[in-house]
Amino acid sequence: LAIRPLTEMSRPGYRAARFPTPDVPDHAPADVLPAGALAAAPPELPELTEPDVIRHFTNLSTLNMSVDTHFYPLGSCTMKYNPKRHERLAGLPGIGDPHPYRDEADLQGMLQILHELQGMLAEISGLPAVSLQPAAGAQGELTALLTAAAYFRDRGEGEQRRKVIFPSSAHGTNPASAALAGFDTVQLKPTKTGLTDLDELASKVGEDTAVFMITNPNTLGLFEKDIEAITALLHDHGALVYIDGANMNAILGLTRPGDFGGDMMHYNVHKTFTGPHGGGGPGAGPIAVRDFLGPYLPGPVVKKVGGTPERPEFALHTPSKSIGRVRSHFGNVGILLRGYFYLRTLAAAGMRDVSERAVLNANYLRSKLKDVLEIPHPAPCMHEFVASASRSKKNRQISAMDVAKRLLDYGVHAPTVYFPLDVPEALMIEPTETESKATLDQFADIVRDILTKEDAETVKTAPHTTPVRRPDEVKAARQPVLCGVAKGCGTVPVDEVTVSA
Amino acid sequence: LAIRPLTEMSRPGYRAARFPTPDVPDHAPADVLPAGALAAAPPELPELTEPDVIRHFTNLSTLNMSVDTHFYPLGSCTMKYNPKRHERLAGLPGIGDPHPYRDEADLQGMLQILHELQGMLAEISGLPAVSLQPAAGAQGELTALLTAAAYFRDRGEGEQRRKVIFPSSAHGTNPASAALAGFDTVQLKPTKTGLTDLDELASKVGEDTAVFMITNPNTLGLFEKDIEAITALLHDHGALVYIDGANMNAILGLTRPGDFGGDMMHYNVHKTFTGPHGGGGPGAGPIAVRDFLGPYLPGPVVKKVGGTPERPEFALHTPSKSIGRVRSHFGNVGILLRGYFYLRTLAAAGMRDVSERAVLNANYLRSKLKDVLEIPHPAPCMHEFVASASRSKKNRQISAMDVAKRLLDYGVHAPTVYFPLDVPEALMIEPTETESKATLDQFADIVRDILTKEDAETVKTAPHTTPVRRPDEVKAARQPVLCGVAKGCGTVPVDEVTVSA
Amino acid sequence: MLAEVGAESVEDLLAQIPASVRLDRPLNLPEGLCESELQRHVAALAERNRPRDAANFVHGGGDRVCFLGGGVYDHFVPAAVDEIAGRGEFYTAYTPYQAEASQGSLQAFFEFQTLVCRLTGFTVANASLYDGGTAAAEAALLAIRETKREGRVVVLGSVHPEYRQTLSTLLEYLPADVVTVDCPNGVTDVAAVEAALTDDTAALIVQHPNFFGNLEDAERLFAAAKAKGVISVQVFDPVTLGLLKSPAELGADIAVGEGQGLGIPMQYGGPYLGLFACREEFLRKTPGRLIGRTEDADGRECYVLALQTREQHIRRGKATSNICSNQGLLALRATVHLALLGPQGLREVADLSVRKTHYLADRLCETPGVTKAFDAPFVREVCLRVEGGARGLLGTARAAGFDLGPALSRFPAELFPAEMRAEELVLVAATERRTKQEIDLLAAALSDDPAATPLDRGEPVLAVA
Amino acid sequence: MLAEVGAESVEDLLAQIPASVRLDRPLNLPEGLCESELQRHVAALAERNRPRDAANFVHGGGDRVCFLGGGVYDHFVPAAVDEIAGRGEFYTAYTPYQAEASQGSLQAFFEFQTLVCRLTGFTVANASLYDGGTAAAEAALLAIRETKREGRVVVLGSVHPEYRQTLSTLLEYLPADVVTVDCPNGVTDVAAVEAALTDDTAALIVQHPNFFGNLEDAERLFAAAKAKGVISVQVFDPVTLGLLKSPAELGADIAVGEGQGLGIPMQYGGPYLGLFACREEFLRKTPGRLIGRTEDADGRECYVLALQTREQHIRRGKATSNICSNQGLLALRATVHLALLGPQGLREVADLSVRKTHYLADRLCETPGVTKAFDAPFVREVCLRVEGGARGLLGTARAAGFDLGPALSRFPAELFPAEMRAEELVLVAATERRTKQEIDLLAAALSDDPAATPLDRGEPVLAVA
Repeated sequence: LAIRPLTEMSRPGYRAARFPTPDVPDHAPADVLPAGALAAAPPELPELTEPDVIRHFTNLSTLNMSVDTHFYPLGSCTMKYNPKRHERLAGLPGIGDPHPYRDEADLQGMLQILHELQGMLAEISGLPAVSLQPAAGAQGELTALLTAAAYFRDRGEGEQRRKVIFPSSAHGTNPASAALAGFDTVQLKPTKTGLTDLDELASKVGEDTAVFMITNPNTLGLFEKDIEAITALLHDHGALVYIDGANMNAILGLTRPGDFGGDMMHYNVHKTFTGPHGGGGPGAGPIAVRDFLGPYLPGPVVKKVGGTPERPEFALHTPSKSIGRVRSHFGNVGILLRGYFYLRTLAAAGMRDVSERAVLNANYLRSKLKDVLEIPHPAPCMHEFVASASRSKKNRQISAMDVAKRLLDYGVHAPTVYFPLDVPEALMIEPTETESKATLDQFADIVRDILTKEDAETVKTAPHTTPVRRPDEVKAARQPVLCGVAKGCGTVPVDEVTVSA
Repeated sequence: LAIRPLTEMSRPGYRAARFPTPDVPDHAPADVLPAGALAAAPPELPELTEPDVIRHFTNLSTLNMSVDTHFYPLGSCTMKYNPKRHERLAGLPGIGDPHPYRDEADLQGMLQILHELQGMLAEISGLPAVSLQPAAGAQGELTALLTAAAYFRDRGEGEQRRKVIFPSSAHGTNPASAALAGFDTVQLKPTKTGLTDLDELASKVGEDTAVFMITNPNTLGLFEKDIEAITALLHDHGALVYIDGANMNAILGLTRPGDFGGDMMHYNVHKTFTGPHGGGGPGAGPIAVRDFLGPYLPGPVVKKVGGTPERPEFALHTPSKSIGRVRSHFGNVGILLRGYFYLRTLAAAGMRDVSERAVLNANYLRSKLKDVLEIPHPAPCMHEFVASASRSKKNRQISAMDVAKRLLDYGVHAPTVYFPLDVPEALMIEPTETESKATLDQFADIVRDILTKEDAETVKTAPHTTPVRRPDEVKAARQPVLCGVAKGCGTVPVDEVTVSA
Repeated sequence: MLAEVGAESVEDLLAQIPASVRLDRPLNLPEGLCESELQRHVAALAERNRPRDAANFVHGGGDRVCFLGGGVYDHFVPAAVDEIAGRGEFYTAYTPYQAEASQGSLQAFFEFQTLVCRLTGFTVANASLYDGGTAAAEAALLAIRETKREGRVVVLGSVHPEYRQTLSTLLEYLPADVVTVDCPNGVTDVAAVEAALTDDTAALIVQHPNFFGNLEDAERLFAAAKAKGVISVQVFDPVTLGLLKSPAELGADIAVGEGQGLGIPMQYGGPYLGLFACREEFLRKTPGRLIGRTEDADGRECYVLALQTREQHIRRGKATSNICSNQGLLALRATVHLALLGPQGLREVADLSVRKTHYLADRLCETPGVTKAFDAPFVREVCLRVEGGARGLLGTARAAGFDLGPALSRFPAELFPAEMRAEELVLVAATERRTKQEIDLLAAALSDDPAATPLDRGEPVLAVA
Repeated sequence: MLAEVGAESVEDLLAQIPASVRLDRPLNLPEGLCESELQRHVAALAERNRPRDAANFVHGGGDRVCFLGGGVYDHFVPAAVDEIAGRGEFYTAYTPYQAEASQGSLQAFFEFQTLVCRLTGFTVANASLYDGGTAAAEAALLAIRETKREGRVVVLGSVHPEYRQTLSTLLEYLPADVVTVDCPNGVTDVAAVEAALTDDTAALIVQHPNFFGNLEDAERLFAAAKAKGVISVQVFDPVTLGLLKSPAELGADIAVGEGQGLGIPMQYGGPYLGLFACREEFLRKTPGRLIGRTEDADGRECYVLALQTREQHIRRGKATSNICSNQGLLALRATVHLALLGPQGLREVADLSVRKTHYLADRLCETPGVTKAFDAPFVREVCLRVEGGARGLLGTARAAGFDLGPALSRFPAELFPAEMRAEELVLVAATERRTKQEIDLLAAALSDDPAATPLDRGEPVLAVA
């Protein structure tokens, strides 16, 4: 049942929010502002009561699948459980409400949290210089690449090092960020093993290489076993290695980017450290880099400036050769806070548990599914794996997308499909560490049923129980409609206006 | 899809909440308590992770209809919208967290709120003495009847006045409360008009009458036009009149129980003043009584004891001839607070708006339905009306219950059915003032379709889209199962224990 | 809309209210406030409930520290409890009369009953009553119905005084007398109870651990009741059941309790949660809502309001209780809370509360004039005697930001025997939330030791490198 | 589980990580805290962010009073916004790739786009960008793509300094130069802008009302841009659109803004909400997510992620932006907020903010040495000059519990022309939440008037009879 658009529910005269009557001597806008600047009428927003608004959005919410309601094994996205304590703490007075321009001296609690977080992220990555500023992983990538660009320019290699290299299985953000940072992009060829081919890489790396971007474990869920050789190769050519931290949740406390040769990395706080995904953000994409890159980081960062061990004092600080800001204000503090809460809860042992359990869950599910789906790369995997529906596509015309859609009917969110591009009919499955064996077993049974027991037609026309079925994306692209129609301007008799407290 | 019981999800070793390690010198329970008092093991509660618990209850919640998601015209229950600001404010530090035994001097803000609320309830009822203690409407009734009993005993009429009279349309709580207060109960006969028959009442009233309990507007949604004569009759016989305030939402600012002869009344704060119903409570049932009954009220009440007009001082006070406590602590403060917030938002004009709009909405819906359902009593009604499905029952075997069940398929909660008992195949409909005309129109159309267009079999076997359909209540009564089975005591390998932050 | 109903104005519709009783003026209520004004107003009043500005108050802006007990405790409430109870589908639904539209509430309440059964050891629990006090009264009424003995209900003097007051009020106009067996020594004398149990006694009401925090000899008391055909009612504290034998194991027939400690905010006294569980044979006489598991028309397992014929809306004057709205949302909170804690968590909360209360007792007894009132094992609350009266001690603590109590002087004096010198007695409790540091600071504040370090809560208590 | 995977231990599975890079020690992180410990720890740190104990701080325990501006404002957020944004179905869902499982988010974001279009007067809006600053940079990049002019982007000196910094950083390694037209007088000289607009200029970026709170001559500026084939970008403040002409009406081609004022808590700088709307013709070059309305296989109206071929996950190096996670939950908040306010509510917030800021300006200018920095109409924020530097004034106010700013000295000095004497300038703003009483008390605190009555927030501000 479609829920009527807000704008169609609008009735002139209805309203929810009310505001105080002015208590100051008259400075009416019409008196203090030039007439030419003023609009004839306020914007045509819908007119609604609070009950209208609450019922509308509450019902809308139930059309979503979400981690709180469904298993959500969306590969690469790390849909782990988001502890409720984080939401409560992030809203505390003094935590949720400080204006960004308050005096630093009055925000020592906040700065302490952010400083501690910088330290923890440095320790986990093995990369000592941290900037919390980037708003999301993609911005972290871009920020790191700009940092690299500034570094090379500073060394006089700015004109020379034009290339950023990445594997074919890279996230789309990698080449997009490289392009935005002004680099030329070079993509490696797919490999059978799913791992980076050292020889091919060597053939592409040169004195014109600025950065090699690599996700490790990679997007196929495999640890790049040659990572030391890879990073050594880049370093030998004076280039830098960027670690895409999207899969950091697999290696927490087990190995560190800084230890396997990474020079820069970003974290996805909303994945690895369980900031909720919010239906598509906000995220937070702090970056950690080697000491020699620290001076180029965007500011501000938090620095300890004195005080006592029991009561340290902190201040904001802009690194000496900073690339400048990549956004306004400090960063996506609300998400950084959730990461802090998570780290303070789980601590060192918990970090390791998270990764070990994520790896175990993924391997368990991989094993349970290996005879119903093709899995092109050898076991074990790390925290996720990529399966392929090629066989089913060939034999029964059931595609990865069909499987994905059919899963929805069982109350399970679909895996990521058709990514990475290297694997045909890819189904990328990441169970995360917060799911129980019971859920994994149930999921495996469902996939098995879909692929081995169900009528092909049922699967190919799925989903059947969702609010809508296979929206027409072509139409959405050909005749794009991106905003609702203007509201009806009929008048409503005053006796229809609802009383709303 | 049924959601597995919590207890069946339990897996030994799982847990969600963790607590600090002891930081005080050892006083282990085994050392300080006698062995004979200690259990061999803690209770067999389920063992779960936080994600298990959240997903379980979040999914359960979506099996409910509720005001936030559906139109809920449940007659007599006043399912109006509950403003969200109330939830926020009731939880503020200093409001949501005070221990009841904190010193009164340190809780002057709380006492001011409760004192103001007492005053507002006195003004709205026209009855000056208020006790906020009763936990719900039914307890308010009982408290008022005990107050009356104490009053009569004090006058030496305790042995003589044994009877409590009420109309046949009374809520079941009226006779139940009267019995609990030690009175004999006398029920009047149903009338054609739906109103109290003065002659019949006169025939029942005598010097043995203690209290006449009447709901006004009554449970048929009609204002008792003879209310003055009724109350005069009772007063002439030395008896008291109790107004069941369940329907106060119809007369706020229009007329007052104290003005039409009531001596005592209760409020349902969770109905009239929009405390949320909570799936069946908590409520709050404060009572208001005439001055001469004030000394008998249960304590504590809040009294102004000094201070300045800008900063008054308050204290708890037990009335001089108090019947004593009817519960522990002050009352259901959380719900009283919501009533206070509501009253402070709407104020005098808003109160009147609420009732006028409730009456208009009910009459509008009544009019829209009058040709598809029988409505035994003449228009206009007050805030609700009782329709009957007798005709449909007779002609098409579609009962009131069938209509109620079928409405669920349309995403509308059912009206109250088979109450009041006086009306056969009763459907008691209360739209409330917070619903818009669009919703009322939609509801009327649905009822019309059900009764005039739909196949009788479809209606009689409804609902068809709800999670379950017509549970077997006979079985539930004959073979009652009121608690889940003991959990399975299997052991789970340690490698199945989920990591949960 | 008026046209549809054939009225010119809403006034036409209101003509059914006789003019003579119409209110001819606006209600005299305070001005209306918009949401932001209301928030400011309430926040200002809330601040008056958090006094932090006394000269010697040392907590630097933090909250007051709660050592209060008396049946209500400052236990930690996990955020997950608020999250679930804050879902509109739960808190804006009504009593689940329409089972098909209420399986969420129904299953949650069924699970609540299940967990209450697990706690108490019984197989019947209802879906909640108002609070511990009314639950005790309902138990007495059940006992009267069940035994058909209308002579007396015996209640121990060690039962919460407000529960005893509630019981007296609610039974005042019914035939049975409420007879109290005093408890001057903090633990009830079993022989005195045996003497009070007459042949027409319907119920014996025992709180264990009792109001003073002490263990009663519950098994012997219940055995004594059984020997006289009297129904045993235990007032229990659910948190202590993480350690103690269950009511059923002790031999009680009915268990009632205050569920506030199970994830419910203190909110100045309510809404709380009346717990009620009993032996299977009383099932059809139990008060309140019962949720039953059954099957639907298609054979699916589901839940309904069961045995409604006991209830007031069906049985009216002959109902097992007049209760209609119960404490549904609080029952939900308790269910979520217990599901989060599990057996181990409940045990830990009880264990920590025992340890901290004992340490608190030790430290407070260092204060001159302060002693333990009774020489008996106490669990998670302790009764102290302050020579010459407790007022001064409480005042000193309060000024320093620590709330202690309740002092027994807050209850009517007649509820305690004179020989107890109740005006000198005060209860204190420390839950798992209290720290050694807080207890030490309280002790220092009471000791007049100028060297006592103030606890500055502006200081991170758990500073890290 | 290990048996299923054929491993003896998890270590077996981790063997794929070369031993040489394995971490051979535990991470050096602080001790783990349970929920109640964590809450205590964070609450203690939170208190350090609410200093209320300065000797002359008069608010008796209440919160600090915010007169801060600079693009982030202390607007009231209705509880209904928190209620909706706090629903797990919204905040624990991912980007709505699977339309069938995400109609809730998709429709909400479509409604967000609709409301942004209504505000700005355009017909294309995206589903959010990170914040106002990055939105301005994305607009510049779009303009470069659209015009294929790689020479320069002209930005006014009256644009938020942090937005200008962001723009410079993000364009640093791309061909186009960022050229700033200084604004020493608080309102930009149109002729100077005309002179800066070269034939290879891709975009002109104007903030209106500008960073100093003043109105620019936006229509003339946009006309000048149009005359040179330059794309006009207006940085707007959504709250002021309750009163002011929309970007489209003023002639802008792209409107970008910071949506924080629409129901989003200040949270020390983020997450906020980048708003982006533009003329229809730029549709296929827009950055970020776009939600489109379409039909499903059964003809039902529904919503999908539209035009994904612009995006990085499809188009990779040639995408219109690298953005992946956007600010979905904040877009939801803004949608709910605007739905609650409606046209009248938005107008009232703007109107009250104008009135209070003007009164604030009047009262602050009574302080010796304080004057309005510019002689220009200002809207909801005002730039003051404090002779000799603003530090002392801000310090006095802070100690009294009032936060003012930002002082321009907090930004790099090179962002303002020397002739402005930026070190003497400070911005202040009063939203609808501020009261006359608060403003008067601030004025009194700055006046050194000993008769000034302290505002005791423990006192109910709205006492009733």
